[in-house]
Amino acid sequence: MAEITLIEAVTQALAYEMQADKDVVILGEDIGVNGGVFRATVGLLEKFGADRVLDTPLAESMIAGIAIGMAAQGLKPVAEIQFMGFTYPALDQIINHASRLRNRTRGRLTCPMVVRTPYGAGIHAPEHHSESTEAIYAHIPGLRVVIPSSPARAYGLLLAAIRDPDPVIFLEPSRLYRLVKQEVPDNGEALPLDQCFILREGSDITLVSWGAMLHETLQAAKTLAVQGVSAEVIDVATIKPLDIETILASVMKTGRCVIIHEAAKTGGVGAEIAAQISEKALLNLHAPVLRVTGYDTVVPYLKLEHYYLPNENRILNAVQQTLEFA
Amino acid sequence: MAEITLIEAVTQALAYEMQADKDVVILGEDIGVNGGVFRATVGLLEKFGADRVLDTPLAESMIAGIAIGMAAQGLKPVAEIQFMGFTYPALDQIINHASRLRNRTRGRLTCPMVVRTPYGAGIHAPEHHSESTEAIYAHIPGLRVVIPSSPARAYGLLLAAIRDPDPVIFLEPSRLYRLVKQEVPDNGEALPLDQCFILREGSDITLVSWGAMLHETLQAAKTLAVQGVSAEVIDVATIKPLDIETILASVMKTGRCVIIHEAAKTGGVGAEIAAQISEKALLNLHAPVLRVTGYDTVVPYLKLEHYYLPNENRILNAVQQTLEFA
Amino acid sequence: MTRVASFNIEYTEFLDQHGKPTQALPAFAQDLNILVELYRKMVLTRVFDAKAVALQRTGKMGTYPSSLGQEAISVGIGHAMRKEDVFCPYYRECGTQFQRGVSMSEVLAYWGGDERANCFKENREDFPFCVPIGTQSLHAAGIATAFKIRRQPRVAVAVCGDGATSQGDFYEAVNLAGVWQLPLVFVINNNQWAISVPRSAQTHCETLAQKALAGGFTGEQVDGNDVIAVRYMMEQALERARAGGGPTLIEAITYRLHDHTTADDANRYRDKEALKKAWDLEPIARLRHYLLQQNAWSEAQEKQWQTECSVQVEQAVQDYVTLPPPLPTDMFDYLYAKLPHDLIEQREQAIAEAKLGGGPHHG
Amino acid sequence: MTRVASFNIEYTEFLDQHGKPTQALPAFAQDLNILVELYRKMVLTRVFDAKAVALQRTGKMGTYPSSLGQEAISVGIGHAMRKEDVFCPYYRECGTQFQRGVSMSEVLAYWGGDERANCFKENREDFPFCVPIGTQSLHAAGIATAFKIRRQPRVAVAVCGDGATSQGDFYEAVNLAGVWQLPLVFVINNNQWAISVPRSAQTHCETLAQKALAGGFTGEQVDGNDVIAVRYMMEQALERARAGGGPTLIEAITYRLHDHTTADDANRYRDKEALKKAWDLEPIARLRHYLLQQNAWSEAQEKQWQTECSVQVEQAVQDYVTLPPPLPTDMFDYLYAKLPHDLIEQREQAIAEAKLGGGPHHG
Ligand SMILES: Cc1ncc(C[n+]2csc(CCOP(=O)(O)OP(=O)(O)O)c2C)c(N)n1
Ligand SMILES: Cc1ncc(C[n+]2csc(CCOP(=O)(O)OP(=O)(O)O)c2C)c(N)n1
Ligand SMILES: [Mg+2]
Ligand SMILES: [Mg+2]
Repeated sequence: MAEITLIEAVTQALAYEMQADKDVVILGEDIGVNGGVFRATVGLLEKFGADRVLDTPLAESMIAGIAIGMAAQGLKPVAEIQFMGFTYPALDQIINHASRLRNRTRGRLTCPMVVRTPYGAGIHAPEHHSESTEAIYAHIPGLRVVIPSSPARAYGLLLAAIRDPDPVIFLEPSRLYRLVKQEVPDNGEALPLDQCFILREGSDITLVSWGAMLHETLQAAKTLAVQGVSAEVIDVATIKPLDIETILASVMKTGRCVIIHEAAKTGGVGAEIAAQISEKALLNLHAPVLRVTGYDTVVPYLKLEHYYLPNENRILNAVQQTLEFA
Repeated sequence: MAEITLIEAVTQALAYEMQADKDVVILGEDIGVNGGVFRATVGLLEKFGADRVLDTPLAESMIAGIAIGMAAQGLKPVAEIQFMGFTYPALDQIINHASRLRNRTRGRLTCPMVVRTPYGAGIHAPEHHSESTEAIYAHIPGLRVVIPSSPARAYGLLLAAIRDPDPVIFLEPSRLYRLVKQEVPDNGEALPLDQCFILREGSDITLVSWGAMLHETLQAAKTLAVQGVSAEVIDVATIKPLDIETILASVMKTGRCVIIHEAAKTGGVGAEIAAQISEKALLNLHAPVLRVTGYDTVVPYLKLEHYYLPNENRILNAVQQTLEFA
Repeated sequence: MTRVASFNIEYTEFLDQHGKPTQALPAFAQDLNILVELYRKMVLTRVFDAKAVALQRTGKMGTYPSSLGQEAISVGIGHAMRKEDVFCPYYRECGTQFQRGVSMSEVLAYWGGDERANCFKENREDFPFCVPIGTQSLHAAGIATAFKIRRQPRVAVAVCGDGATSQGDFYEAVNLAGVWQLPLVFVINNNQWAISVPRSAQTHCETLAQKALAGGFTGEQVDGNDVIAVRYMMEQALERARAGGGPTLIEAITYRLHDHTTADDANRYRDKEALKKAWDLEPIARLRHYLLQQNAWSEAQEKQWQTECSVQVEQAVQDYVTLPPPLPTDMFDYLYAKLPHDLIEQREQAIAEAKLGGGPHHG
Repeated sequence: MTRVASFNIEYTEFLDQHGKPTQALPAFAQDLNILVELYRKMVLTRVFDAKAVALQRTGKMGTYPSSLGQEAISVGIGHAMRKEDVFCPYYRECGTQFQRGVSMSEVLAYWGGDERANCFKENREDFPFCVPIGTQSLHAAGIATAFKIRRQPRVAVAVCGDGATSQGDFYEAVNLAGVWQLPLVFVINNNQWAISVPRSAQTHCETLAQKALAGGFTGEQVDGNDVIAVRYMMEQALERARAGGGPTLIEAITYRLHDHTTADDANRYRDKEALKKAWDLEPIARLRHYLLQQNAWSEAQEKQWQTECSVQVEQAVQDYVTLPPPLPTDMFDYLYAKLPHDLIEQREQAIAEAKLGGGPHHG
């Protein structure tokens, strides 16, 4: 079997599910003829036709809004927003409607839609192409928020997202799109939407991360191993609902935890995880839970981008601080 | 001096600053002839004329977007959005532009605007009129987010917000609009935009809250006093930037903390505060920091609203749990 | 300079304010039974409306937006639509909903603050009332997209107010409906006000119908106080859409005779004279005049129908007030298809709280 | 049916594709010096543009959106505007910016990923390039509102692409400009594409100019490859706005001769024939033909100007590449007027990190 990239795994999942379920329809800007600006939907127009691969006009609120109407009619729309920084015009439709339709109608109308969008910095793109504001979505009741960090998880989680009967925000770390390759059998097997993945077992400290930062986090874990520190690495993957049990079990074991995310620190998802750990495992903590995150600044243009993004070094520093605590 | 309500204090601050600074212009839906659906701008059209009190068409992205243009020209627009649930169409302009204009132009263009909006539940209003999604705004670098909880603080903080050279989101707890009265001298004195207020000193536990929930929090503190528990009550007031020092100082003293907010728990501002306390005062904590919050559900329609909102009882339970810990 | 495009906006009316035909009535309106039916539905809507306002005033219901004076629009729409079409209202269209299987007690329960009301027992596909102004236009466009993809001969109908035409979402829906030639009819209830903001302060357009030109399709103006005109133009638009002819936008001109909602006081901003003049144009009297002239209706029938309406409405009120309260757990149980594990504890807490008698009422 | 409103859209062109006048030229264009000036500016823009693409291709700059073929629009706008007017571009208008005090090296630095570029040294009020499509329309409307409130005889100009006309923000700005009669000129660079989406898939409108009808004001079409037409119509619109006559929308019809940006490959979706035809219409050749016919320009002058342009552009490249790198602390120091206390620690951390050599490049 050929190894594929994360973005190819996205395409593979879309193709699989469109084949399996004729109600799956994809829509977005430049996703048809052009195959998507990142090529996530390449070949799908040819395979499934213009009725199921909809090149839309340029309007994100529209994309989200019609996906809601389509979903209410029993279709399973998978909308692509070109970059996370362009999801904000769709926030009103997502917050006020997509997340509430089932609850508002006590189950009469439902909203099985997916919003896919590339997210995160590090690809030297123009302004607004480097956002990681997943915390906004993770705060909205009624949504699921899912972030894959490998080709296999992209495939399995996207299948699960499409099949899920409720709206899912699916954030694809653009920095990982072509970074690693992996064999991903096209077997239609979904991964659970409410579980963390333990990527590496360890006993001295728990490193919790998601998305592209897992790349640096795993590197740090390797470096730590050389230094004799055994780090457990958890890929949160689904940040809403949060599988705090898996994280807690690990922290109970290690007594130490560093959370790593690319988003701004204040009000990031790391805060929620840290708060829950501190609430539920206070007496097990040998050191405060530290967060290694993007700064509370606007993501800078590309010349300063690498100063913004957390790197292995910052992670190692935090780990050391944690290990040396009192 | 007559006692005034919180909403009258808002009007008083607007009138004061419009008188003092001819660059202050207010805009929004129904704020002119009608004086605002909550009557916050009553009399201002008559006093300052239609050039400075702009009844806009019905479009929130437009309101935010033109405020940015006006602010860049040196005006100080104070925009009213009718309810927080209707701020979402403005989020794109606020996140992608208002918060970034200064940074993007390295100070050449600035954005001294205020977005005022009533927020929170408990007034038996229709759907979308009961939101408290302040966490979304508090996560956005470049913004300030301010929430008054008394007439005097509404007056002083709104003056500060208008005078601030950067964009401020000013959230007015609609449940408090007419709940209490207070003497508020119209002396043009602003309050600091980056400080918590200690509303009640205490030594056994720190209760941290903001907005309308301070009403229940203060009641709980009174009840606790009768039971012999001395609670310190902090009004965070400005949730971004967060004055964590004041909170930490209190928790270092009391060793126990409960955070109370109306918003959904997951990813609420309480998570950030709890995370920081646990990070910076771990060894001072006698018990985990607990959060008493709205549920992670959509705010229900009015028939179930009172089940959603935290009440004194929930606060007292959490306090007791904290006091009894280990 | 070369002229590259030209557009016209037409206005249609059949009955003038005195109930006199201004032109030959359309085919359906030759059948006086149908006109009587439309008349009855308008009266029923008005009787219901008055009761709903009264319920709010006496503390038995939450904020309510009256549709007083705008009955021809909601009734005309409902009468023209087919069962299999899908309706996306804003919040002044109970006159449409009553014809589409939504019960009066459901409408009351909605404004009473009960989500269960939106789980319409007899209508499974229509959207419920929509509070965020303009947003429903896009839902209707999505529904119409589904019809188109599935080659179903069905039409989506989106109604909004004059104020809503200023929203980006409204326009995005109009533009999409045009370019995808969606089976979608937009209706604008131009009642001259968006709360306190008059139509003239909302847009500089000569007509709201011309908003359709920004989507590249036909916009029509009708007398929104003439149920015959509304019914006629709706049917034209629905059948064109059903046949694959694309969208239409209908601006129905009327007047909001009540306050914006029960939370509003229009005396602050509305001219008394204008209101008086608007009453002369309202839709029910003119159709009654016509029907009386045609001997299709009588004072006796009027009295009897008023009574019947009151009885129906009273029954609905009874159903509404005797509805057992919703459960606090409902806020968890319909949020997702299956309760996620992170909500289990919160749900338990809500149950425990409720046993303690629920929270005290706030504020 | 009564006709209640009628609208026409006109199209204006002065020079055809061969550089032949199709009607008497407007007054300003009688002065051949002005036409030479416009010509030179278009050539300069194109030379700059080619260099910018080359810089990206050689890894010296980030993604760049070429304005190849669209120089008449940006140059015509810049030439018609007054210094005191305010410009809100999207990202294909360096031809305007160069006339308004923005330097070439600033434009390069912007696409090189350096916010300092937006702190235009010689222009204090114009907005920088705007990436979120359509949003700048509202900033321009706000600026125009400020002008109106302060009774200043100034005009705001907002440019956007054909794709941008599908965005709600664009429409909200159009509607507001109409109802408040703002001193605001909208220009649409209709280059037939929004990345891969053709104009025909963006809207069903016969013209984009008619989008103005949804705001109740005039929309004009011009040949966007004819700098005389663009310049003429801009001046008309600007002076009407300046005199209190309200907004105008100008659709300038042109063609995107390059890929969308350097990150795009138009071969995936663009027909080769259409591209070839579009090259026949491009703006620079036709004006050169006219000037040569009028003996206002010569091959020698052409050669010399090309050289001069290259020199200017090379100088700008030098300025760009020799610019010292921005400081990591910059991301903190311009976020607020005064650094809030909660950022002090983070800023210290960034300094410490930078001393360690900054982070490695990612991905
Ligand atoms: C997005 C949004 N903004 C503001 C409001 C508050 N609001 C409720 S109704 C209304 C006016 C609506 O006017 P119009 O569209 O003309 O409908 P009408 O009520 O007159 O029938 C406003 C501003 C809202 N519901 N949604
Ligand atoms: C809100 C938003 N959505 C999507 C994008 C991605 N994007 C960048 S340019 C572009 C097409 C713009 O087309 P048009 O308005 O015609 O301008 P052109 O580039 O053709 O000059 C798109 C979709 C964006 N920048 N902003
Ligand atoms: Mg109205
Ligand atoms: Mg274009």
